[in-house]
Amino acid sequence: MIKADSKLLSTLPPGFALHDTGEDGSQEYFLNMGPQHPSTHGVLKLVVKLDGEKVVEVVPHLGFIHRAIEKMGENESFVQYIHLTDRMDYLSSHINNLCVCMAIEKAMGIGVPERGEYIRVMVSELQRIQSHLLWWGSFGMDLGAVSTFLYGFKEREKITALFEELCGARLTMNFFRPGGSNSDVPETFLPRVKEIIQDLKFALDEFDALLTKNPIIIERTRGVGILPKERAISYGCSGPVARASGVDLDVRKHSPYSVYDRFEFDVPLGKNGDCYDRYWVRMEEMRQSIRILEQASAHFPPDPYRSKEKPNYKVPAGSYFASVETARGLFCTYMVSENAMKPYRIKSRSPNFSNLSAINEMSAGGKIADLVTILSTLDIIVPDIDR
Amino acid sequence: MIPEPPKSPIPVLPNTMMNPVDWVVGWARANSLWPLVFGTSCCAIEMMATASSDNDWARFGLEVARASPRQADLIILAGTIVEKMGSRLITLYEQMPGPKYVIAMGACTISGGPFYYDSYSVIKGADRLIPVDVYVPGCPPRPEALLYGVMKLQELIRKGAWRNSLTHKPIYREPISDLMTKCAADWEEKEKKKQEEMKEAQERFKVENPDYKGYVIKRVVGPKFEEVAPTPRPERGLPQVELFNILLEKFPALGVYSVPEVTREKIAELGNQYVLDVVVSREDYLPLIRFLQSDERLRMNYLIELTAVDWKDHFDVIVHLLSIDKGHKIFVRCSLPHDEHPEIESLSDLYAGANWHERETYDFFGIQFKGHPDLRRMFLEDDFPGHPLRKDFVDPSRVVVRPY
Amino acid sequence: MISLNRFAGSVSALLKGLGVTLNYIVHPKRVVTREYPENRETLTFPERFRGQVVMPHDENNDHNCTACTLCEKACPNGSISILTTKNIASKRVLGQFVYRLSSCTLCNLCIEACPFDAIRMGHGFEMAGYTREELDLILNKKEGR
Amino acid sequence: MTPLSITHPLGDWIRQQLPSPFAAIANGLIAVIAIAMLVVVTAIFLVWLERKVCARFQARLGPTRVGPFGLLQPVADAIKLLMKENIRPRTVDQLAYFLAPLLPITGSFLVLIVIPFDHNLQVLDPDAGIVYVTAVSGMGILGVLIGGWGSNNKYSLLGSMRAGAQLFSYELSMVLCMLLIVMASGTASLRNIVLSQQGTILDWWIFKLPVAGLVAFLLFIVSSTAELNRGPLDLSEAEQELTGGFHTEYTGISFSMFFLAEFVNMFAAAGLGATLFLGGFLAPQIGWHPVDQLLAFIPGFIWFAAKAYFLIFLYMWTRWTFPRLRIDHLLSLEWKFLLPASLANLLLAATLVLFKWVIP
Repeated sequence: MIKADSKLLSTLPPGFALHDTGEDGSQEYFLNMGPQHPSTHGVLKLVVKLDGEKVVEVVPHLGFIHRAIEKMGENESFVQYIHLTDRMDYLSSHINNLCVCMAIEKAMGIGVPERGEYIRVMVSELQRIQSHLLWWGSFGMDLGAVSTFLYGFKEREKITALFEELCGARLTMNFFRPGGSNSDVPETFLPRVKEIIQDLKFALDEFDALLTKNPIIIERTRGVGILPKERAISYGCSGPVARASGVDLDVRKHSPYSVYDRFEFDVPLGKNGDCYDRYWVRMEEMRQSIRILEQASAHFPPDPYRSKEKPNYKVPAGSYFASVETARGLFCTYMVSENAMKPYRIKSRSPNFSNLSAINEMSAGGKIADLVTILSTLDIIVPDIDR
Repeated sequence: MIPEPPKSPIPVLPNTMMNPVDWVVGWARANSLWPLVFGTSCCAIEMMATASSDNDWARFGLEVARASPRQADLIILAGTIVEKMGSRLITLYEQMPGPKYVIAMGACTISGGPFYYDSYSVIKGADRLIPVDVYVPGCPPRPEALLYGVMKLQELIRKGAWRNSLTHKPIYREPISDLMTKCAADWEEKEKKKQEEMKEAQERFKVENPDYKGYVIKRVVGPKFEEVAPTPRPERGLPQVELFNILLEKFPALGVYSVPEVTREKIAELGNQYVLDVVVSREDYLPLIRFLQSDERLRMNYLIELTAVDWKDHFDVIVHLLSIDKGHKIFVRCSLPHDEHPEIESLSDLYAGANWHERETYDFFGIQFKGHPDLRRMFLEDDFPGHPLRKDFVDPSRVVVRPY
Repeated sequence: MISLNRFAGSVSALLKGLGVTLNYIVHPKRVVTREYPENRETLTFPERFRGQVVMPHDENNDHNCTACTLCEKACPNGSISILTTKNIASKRVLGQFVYRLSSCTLCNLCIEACPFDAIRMGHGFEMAGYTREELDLILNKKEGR
Repeated sequence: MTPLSITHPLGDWIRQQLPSPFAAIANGLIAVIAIAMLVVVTAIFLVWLERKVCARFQARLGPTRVGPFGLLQPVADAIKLLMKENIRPRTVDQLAYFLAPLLPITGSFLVLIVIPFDHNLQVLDPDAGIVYVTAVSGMGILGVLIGGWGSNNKYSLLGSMRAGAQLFSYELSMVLCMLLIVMASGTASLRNIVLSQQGTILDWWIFKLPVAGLVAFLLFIVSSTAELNRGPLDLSEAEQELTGGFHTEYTGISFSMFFLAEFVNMFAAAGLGATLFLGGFLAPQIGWHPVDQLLAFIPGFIWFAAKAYFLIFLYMWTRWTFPRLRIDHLLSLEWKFLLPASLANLLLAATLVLFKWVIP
């Protein structure tokens, strides 16, 4: 009854085969998770080798949403490329945009006025909270608590509405430009941020009552999907995934961009690198983001929000590199220009790509349900992996 | 105030008489659309926002989202469909029991949207694979827009499109073409005729109004901004010169990219913001990386990315490394000849993460990595012709070249 | 004893969770749903909301477009085709402003590029149609002046 | 065993009018039709209720647009499911695949037969009612098992194997809880169990046995949640892991059988819980005469429904609050905690009964 088809086997790595019989006479089998599967968060395909419910090996298959963004970038102008990064990690679209803008700024020597930098920091932090809220919701849902999904979205919706007021879009923002942003914040921005912070503090306590302290969650996440520190570094993991394993890597803190060096905030670090730590790190990060938001809105400068617009963005020849901390980790833009209006080669390093590559090590030996938990705490965005 | 929506005619089948049973069945089908859990990218988030408390598609009876296509009535195509996903989408559609409906949500699924030009993998409209009933434009559409699309579909079902157990719509079969050029060419033809007809009138007008200046539309002047000097941000870790000195001790033949005849002074001049970009020969590539990783002063234990650039006459393989504890970065670059299968040593023994980065580079550029445990294509199907990020890649069957 | 403590802690945590959800059901005011088709009359969007590109016309049905094609070039995905014609004075004016909503990403780049304020972002969002062709719009009501 | 009758007066009247074999058939037919109606109406109403209650837990409105308060929403769903194309994949085990959806709904149908809805509203009252209930409720499990096996799908197989492990183990503690009531009341007939709870509220078994009754009630709720295959113990469905588990391959009408059975089962289990612990159709009496008379004035089946729906609310409340357990946690919860606890509880109850330490 259960046999892997030959086409599948041909696309698997060498040495990946079934053991016909185990020591106790049992048989292993393959399970195809995805590309259409509710817990793969998009169109990721995992070929799982199972022994009963126990996961023996996981092989991720990518490319089900590979949209050739890097190739397209070679034929679009630098400013047009910004809007394509919206569609990579769509939950960190502001931050992605910021990364491209920073690379262009570095290349052309454009500075950003105070207010512009503050807008950037505040919007980035709001985006981070927004992304983590959505993650919290879908984490709950992946573990079977459907209501949390709705609660997470309910809080997120407030931030999304603010973004809509800010730039007219809810998801694909295209707001930042080299030298600032495409428009100033509306007058209602600061009061709205304050309101959101208030609501969020209440909501986070509710979230703690619902999931953080829930014994079922603790049972299901403690000691599950452990990623040791050395392996996390070796795999190039970043963001909450790496920090949960104790890797002290946060671009905001260690090579601060924009004006992050002016704010006080902590980088939460986990000890065990298991699912619970990843969960906890993200919850804590939301609180830290609130801290940054409070500090930033207290000292919001009145200066112009952007610097003088260049007549065109003809980037001098050379290669440029900028990195930011998105909600998922280290996002880098590497662009090569040949003194033209369009990049010669543009490459985006996506945090999810490296984070996902560690999945086999994390999930081997666990149950299928653990695999779902691990996928959920990795918080992957498949279009960001595939680009 | 929201402007009135445009009226679009409902494609009702001809000669259909409604009897009460049909009416009831139509009503039931229209009000019980169970969507398949299917989202590929950004639109999926907006689809979930439609399901969320704020918009609550449960009001329409849509909240029974099924993970199994066997129980679903409706696919909301939320997000781009690429070639690799295409066959899976068709399978999903075929697994659904009839009557089944499809809503194409967002620009990508309607026409390829932002990925229409230059993309070698995106399907230019999901209706080339499966019949689509309702198109909801936007990128992504607001939840309200999706709900409006659902209401449109309900109207369609109620008015008789449900009669056919599958769907009344054919699959869109027009070949992909450059829409802008086509549009302009069509217009030019029309314009030629029109100009010929108008020639006399234009000449008459010239004679009658010799001093006609035309209508001038004022330019809108936006706010003016001052130029701002960039603030320098020092990089963490070892200064570039020191880094370079350490490397020169062991690898004297080391060059630096875009700095001909490199000297220590030249590196020092480049300042703090500059990240050292060393050029290494193929023989020294692996030893250099190993040295960078293992040397106590450097400890570059984190591989940020590994990629390549096609310079038409050669490839550059570029490795970005970072030291987590110390914070300094370095770019290592190694030239390879521009032939069918250029080869370089694999870093997958040193960095576990290099495995996937190298597979990606192999997929995009066709660069072979010697000693890689599992060098398969990463994103594209195994039978995809060529390596798309090479500058000489052409594939007219997939790619529409941008006209401007 | 420890396990008893743990048990009590677990039970209280579970009860707290139940309390959170109960709080929602006993407070109907916490329902946040906006009922879209019913609230259509009162529905408003923020001023900057990007629904679709529109071309404002004045009372004579005239618009500001000079067919400079800046927006066409700024568009990252070829959603705009500016088709020019010659008017009676042999001047190059706008013939048709073809706007393909089917591929538009509402990125605002064309609006930023326009020096004459001829196009703006409209708030209309109810654009769903039964065919792809319905979504190819011609924005100008008449040719340029 | 009391004769087959839908209500005693109606049954008696029919027996007077018709010769005995025909009377039995007529009585049986009426009973079957009545229960079938009950099944359909309950299922549809419960689907609506679940969607509404779940919506309110999640700060939204739920179905509003089809009929008043969205009441016709499940009707539309049911008609649509009936009119849907019924796909039967070629590679399935045809007999098992066909048979599986019928079993759960039959099981719950058979349970409903013995539930006393009111003083005289019970189809059948076997002396060993509890044993009968335990026996027929296993049919639902069987349906899930063979449905998952017959579907020839790995997700279904995993789901059904989980269901097998889960349902069989939770059956144990559920039976032990029922056994406690049988022991305390001295009868296994459901009607007599209800009648043994006459008196004030404190005479309901949940309170009458100090501590033991309440513990048994809670254990019953937990184990019946697992039996019902509902969240947080819905491992065999586990949508996020197994895309629907055992019913992944089912379409249209056969899927709707599973779908409706889930809700009818829930009603049956809640009814059983109300019968065993909450005094079934008896009106709650508080010992103050005027109020008691007022309460007793309300017919018994309304009290029964109220108690059953209270339990249903509990099921929904936990479902929409808690995350799902993992299969090994679930089983160790049963074998390492619930089963010893229910055994100890049974022992405690036995002591209480033996020494007559019940609340008078």
